[in-house]
Amino acid sequence: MSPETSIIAALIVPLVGAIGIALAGRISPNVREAVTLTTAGALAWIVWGLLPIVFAGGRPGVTLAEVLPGINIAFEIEPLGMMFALLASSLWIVNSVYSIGYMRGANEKNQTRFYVMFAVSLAAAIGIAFAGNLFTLFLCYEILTLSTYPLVSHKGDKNTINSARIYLGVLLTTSIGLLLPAIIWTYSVAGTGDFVMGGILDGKLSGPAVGLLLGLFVFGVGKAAVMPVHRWLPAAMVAPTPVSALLHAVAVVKAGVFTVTKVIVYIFGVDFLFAEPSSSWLLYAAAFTIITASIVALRQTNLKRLLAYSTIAQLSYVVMAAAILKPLAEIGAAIHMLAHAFGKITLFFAAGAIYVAAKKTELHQLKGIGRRMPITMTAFTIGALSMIGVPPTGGFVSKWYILAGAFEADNYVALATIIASTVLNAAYFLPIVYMIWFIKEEPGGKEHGEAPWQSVLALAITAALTIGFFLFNGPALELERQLVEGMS
Amino acid sequence: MKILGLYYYWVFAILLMTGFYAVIAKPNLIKKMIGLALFQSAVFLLYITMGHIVGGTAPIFSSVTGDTLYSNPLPQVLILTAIVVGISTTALGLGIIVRIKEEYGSIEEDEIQEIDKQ
Amino acid sequence: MNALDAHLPALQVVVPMLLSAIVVMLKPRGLAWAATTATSAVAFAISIELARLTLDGATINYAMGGWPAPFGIALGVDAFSALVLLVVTGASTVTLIGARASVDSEIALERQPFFYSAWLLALAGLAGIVVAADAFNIFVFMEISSLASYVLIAGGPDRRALPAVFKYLIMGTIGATFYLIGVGLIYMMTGTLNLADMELRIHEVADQKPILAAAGFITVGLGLKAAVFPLHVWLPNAYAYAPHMVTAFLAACATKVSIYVLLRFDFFVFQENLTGHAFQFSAFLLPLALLGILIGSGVAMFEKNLKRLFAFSSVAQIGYIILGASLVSVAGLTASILHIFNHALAKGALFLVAAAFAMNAGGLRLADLGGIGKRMPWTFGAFVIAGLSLIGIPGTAGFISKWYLISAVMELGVPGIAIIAVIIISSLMAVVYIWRVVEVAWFGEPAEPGVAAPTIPPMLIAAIWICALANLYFGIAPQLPADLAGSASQLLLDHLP
Amino acid sequence: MTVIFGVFLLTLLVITALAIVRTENLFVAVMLMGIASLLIAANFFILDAADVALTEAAVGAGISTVLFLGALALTNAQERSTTSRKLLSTIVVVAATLVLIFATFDKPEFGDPNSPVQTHVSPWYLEKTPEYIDIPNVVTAVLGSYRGYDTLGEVFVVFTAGIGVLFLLGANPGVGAGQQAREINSGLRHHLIPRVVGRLLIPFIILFGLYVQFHGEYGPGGGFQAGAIIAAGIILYALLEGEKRALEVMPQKFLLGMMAAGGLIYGGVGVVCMVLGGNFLDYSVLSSNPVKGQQMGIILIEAGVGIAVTGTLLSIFHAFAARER
Repeated sequence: MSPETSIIAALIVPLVGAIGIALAGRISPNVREAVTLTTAGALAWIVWGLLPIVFAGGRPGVTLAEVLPGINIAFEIEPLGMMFALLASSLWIVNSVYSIGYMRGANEKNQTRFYVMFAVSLAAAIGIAFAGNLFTLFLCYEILTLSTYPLVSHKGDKNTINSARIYLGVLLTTSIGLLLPAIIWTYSVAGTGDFVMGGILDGKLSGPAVGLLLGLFVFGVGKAAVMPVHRWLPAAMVAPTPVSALLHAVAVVKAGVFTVTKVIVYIFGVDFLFAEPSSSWLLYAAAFTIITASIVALRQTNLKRLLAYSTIAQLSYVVMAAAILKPLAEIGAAIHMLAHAFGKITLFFAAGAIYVAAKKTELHQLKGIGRRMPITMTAFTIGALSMIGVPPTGGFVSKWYILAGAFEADNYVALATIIASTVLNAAYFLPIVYMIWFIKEEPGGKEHGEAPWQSVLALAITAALTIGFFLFNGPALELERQLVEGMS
Repeated sequence: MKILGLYYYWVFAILLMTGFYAVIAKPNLIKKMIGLALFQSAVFLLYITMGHIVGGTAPIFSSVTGDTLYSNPLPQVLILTAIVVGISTTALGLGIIVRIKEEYGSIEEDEIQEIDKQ
Repeated sequence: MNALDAHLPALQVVVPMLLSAIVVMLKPRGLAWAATTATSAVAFAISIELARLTLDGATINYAMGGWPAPFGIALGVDAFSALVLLVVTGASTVTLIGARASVDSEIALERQPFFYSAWLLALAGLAGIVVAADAFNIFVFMEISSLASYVLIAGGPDRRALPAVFKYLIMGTIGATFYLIGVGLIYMMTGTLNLADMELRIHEVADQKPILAAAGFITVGLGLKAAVFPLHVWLPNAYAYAPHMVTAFLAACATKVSIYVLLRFDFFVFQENLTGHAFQFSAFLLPLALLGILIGSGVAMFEKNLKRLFAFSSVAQIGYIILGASLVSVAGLTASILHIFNHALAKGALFLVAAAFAMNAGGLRLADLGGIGKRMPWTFGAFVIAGLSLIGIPGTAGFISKWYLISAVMELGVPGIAIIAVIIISSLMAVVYIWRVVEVAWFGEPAEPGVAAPTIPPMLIAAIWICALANLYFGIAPQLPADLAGSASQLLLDHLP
Repeated sequence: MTVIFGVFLLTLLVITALAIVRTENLFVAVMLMGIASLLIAANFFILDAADVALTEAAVGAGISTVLFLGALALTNAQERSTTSRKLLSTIVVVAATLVLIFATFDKPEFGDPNSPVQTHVSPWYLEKTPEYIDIPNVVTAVLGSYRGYDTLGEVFVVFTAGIGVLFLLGANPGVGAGQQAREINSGLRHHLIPRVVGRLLIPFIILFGLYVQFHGEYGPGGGFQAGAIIAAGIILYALLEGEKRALEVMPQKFLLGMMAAGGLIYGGVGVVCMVLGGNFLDYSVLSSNPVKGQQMGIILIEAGVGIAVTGTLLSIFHAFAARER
């Protein structure tokens, strides 16, 4: 397959898979799950197949249609997008395995619809990763928003509908209200929206307008959950856990920070922004979000909501790292997406496994649960350590790079924020770890063991990845170094 | 002549607005239709007035040809059409009024609104 | 151009008009429908051919009766007319394809020949307005289309259709008569009725009072017919209580044709000749457009009847069209004309969906629609697509026009920000009113449990999906309407300095 | 002298119009409306518009009055004495009047032979008609040929109104009720004098109608006026002899056929022209001599107009009459 065909195939495969799942759903759940896994496998195979080309410096691209003069539906692969696509497609396999265990264990209804929409969401995520210009990115971004709505509202009860309304409301409001004007503005001043190394706005825009446009982008990308546009994320936790795990810890939120990073690197250009003082507010906004979200997380009593606020904080790590505007920090931003993804999906898998096995969702119910679910809780512990940034977990690697970037830029705000938030992270994760292992279970609890084996397998894999990323992060660093070539 | 010309136009304006007033201010539907008919008739007057020529005759050639001055045939043709349009609208409007009376038992706008609110 | 092509402007009007006189005689069940649909399809084919011929900016002129303009009546089709013709005939054809079952359920069999005959007359009237290049001829065909629309709307099964249509008749007639007064005043000052001739001759008298009054009368009169805020009061009830198929047809194109005449008249006759007219035009229409956008969307958010909800949304969408035009720029006009096309796609689909819902839900209050999406998933899917197009989500046709519109407003610089804010707020309001329906239709419970399994005529589903897919297709590949709209706006503005 | 007469008529007209708005008796209002139409027709006659005057008299004072009376018979003859939105209406009306009065000041002088209206297009009609069409009545020439397409549109406006009324009122309010209506409405058969006078009049009315129809090329008249007059004659017959008899002579179906046929004749002529190689409605191709062709075409389309108008007006009348219970 030529790289161009591979790109198209990567977009088509999940969609074809969605149709296949819908048809297979009429035959039997087993066939349906087989189709899901096959599709996920095929997608991952295709995406991995593209890696060597990008590694070697290739930037394969394909233009599908010209929608308006100068505005195309076009895809082009660069290191950041490559990494995001690898992440989403590979974790989809793991997540599918987990879903099978979870959905069956929890007796969810309308499972076929669930898998179909999941596949569509993945197609949109791949589209975002490979988008060659702002318009294509926006198109896929909106498809992702809409295709995850049925997943969030899966249960269909009153509470779910309200939360799903917040989800959709915030994401659409920001994207139509801020992101779309930002994109049109960009096209009108730059004449193009293509992602070009070094940016396209240099010399086209100056002064406070730069800061304003950056603001439209950052808050327009509601999926990046920079405060105050973060409210959708806790709301989305009403979704079944596999959705929270893959989409709201990986695909959707990473699509958000990915978009922000991509806009900073390829639309504004890092050097251009660095020279423009009006853009410096972004760092403070991200820092504020990190600290505030961590404090809010501290006060949560529901496990999934705690994880959601932790996600908000971690996303702003990426935004802040990108906003430091130094090469090492940009690399840190990119690999923090990976590190956080592995850690957070593990945590969500664990939360879901607890729900399926023990029907427990609140923190105080977790006393002593480590004895009953040792594998799950070990994985949970690893994930929590990664969130704090303790070696030997992936979280340490990315935090290290971000810190290095902050030093390079002499940016003490960023330094202080990272240190403070590390303390806060420890403050809300370590008590849980202590509780699950060292406090005795309250008497009268229901007898239970581990969750279904598929789920356990999945979370074991992601926990292993979290550790593994600490040890073998060379290729990822190598790939992302291409991102900062020629940067001062 | 000047005064007469202006007078024709003013009568047009007054007729037009008298009809218009009946249309918007009267709640009775038939009265509205009458107002509408008056409103349209006024426009006929406008067109025919502008087609008139002093000392002219109707634009029908007579056997006695000479330096006869004929009035403009075009506005007359337009108004023939407009009259037909007017009667058609009137007929349809009255048809609707009859149906409203049958369904609501009233042809007063405000009463009908009251009935619909229930 | 072959011999037949030369006659197409006339045939576009004459074919449906003459067939209406035949359809009225077709008593047997289904025959009137079939003949009407076939006629409409022929008209659609003609308009496609006309669009093909005018795509490059050419104008096809036709002298009725062989008399040269300005003495005889001239017809003229250019890119702008071709686009509007496509909308008119396309809306009619697609709606008719799905219409039979719905019409059967609403209109007694023995009245159907009259109904379909009126449908063709409405089609002929609207097409006649669009091809006409003569101010008075426009009036005549405006009346044909208006009278036929009154008849169609009055066919609604709910008695509230009658007061609604009466109000429409009164306001429509006032609008048409205002237009006639305006034309009369211009005729008085120029001695001609032909638009092209008028354009040349009005220059000498442009500063005189009757012309200024004429501009006012024509703008207000056509604004009434086009339901420009605040002259829209006839529209919501007329649309809400008309037979469902009639709403789908008229909502897609009727008001657009009046806007077409307004733009054509204004840009061909007034803009270049009247000093300060461009400013007055903007200053008058821009605030109305913005208010219409906000108030239309705002009312739609709280409306409880599905068709009234869509109708108020139409008021807002008409605001978008007027907004684009009131910028008096190529980009603005392109956006405006493109939105005529794209809104027809979205609203046509939505009203067809409303028809399908109505056949199964027993009513169109939101409370009646609980859970209908799960019972009619295909219809519901089309509803979501069309709704997204109305909101302006990328990948749908509605997005394209919004893109053009915002780009055009950006040309204004800083003052444009307020206008963009209005557009965006209105889009978000559209999210609200569309999603209210989605939530009810998908998550709601049926008002009465144990409702019968839905019966959806396959032709209706086909029509709905033709529209829905068109919304997607023209969202990805909008070249055809965009090119036509581009040529059209060039055409309207190339006179201007 | 005509000036004074004109001013007198106009003043009378304004007074009538005000009376129409003020009166609360709808019957009176309709009658006054008929009078206003006659006054307008008289004015048209003074202004050299004989054709229009004839039409306004036949339609405004005749047909329109009959329709209004028919509608009144089915509704109320008395209006409730309320006026809604008085202030708003007054403001709108006064403002619009001022705009109109404002507009009058730059108007060309009344009857000025050098005004644009008189100098631009119309001289061509007067000059060229003898050459191209060669009929004395230029109005008919413009109506039938130069602007024949408008007239075709006009026929279809009438047709639309006809099918509209049939669509609205044709759906019978129950078969029994319709039957009853016809029995009650047996006309004035038992009143000797109106019946005798009426019977004497009807043939003359119809004859006059036919004259107007076929004399349209030479004098004021044409299909529309003729149709209105003939319809009036038949309506008179229906009033005298009862609905039933009238419908026996000309059943509903036949009238519907007339409506459709009139339009089709007109449009058909146009299509034939097209087939023969001319433009739509270009009658000169109908005969080897273009002038003869024009004349032929005008006669044919006038016939179409007459048939359509007669059929439509009678259909509308019957639709209203059948509603009476």
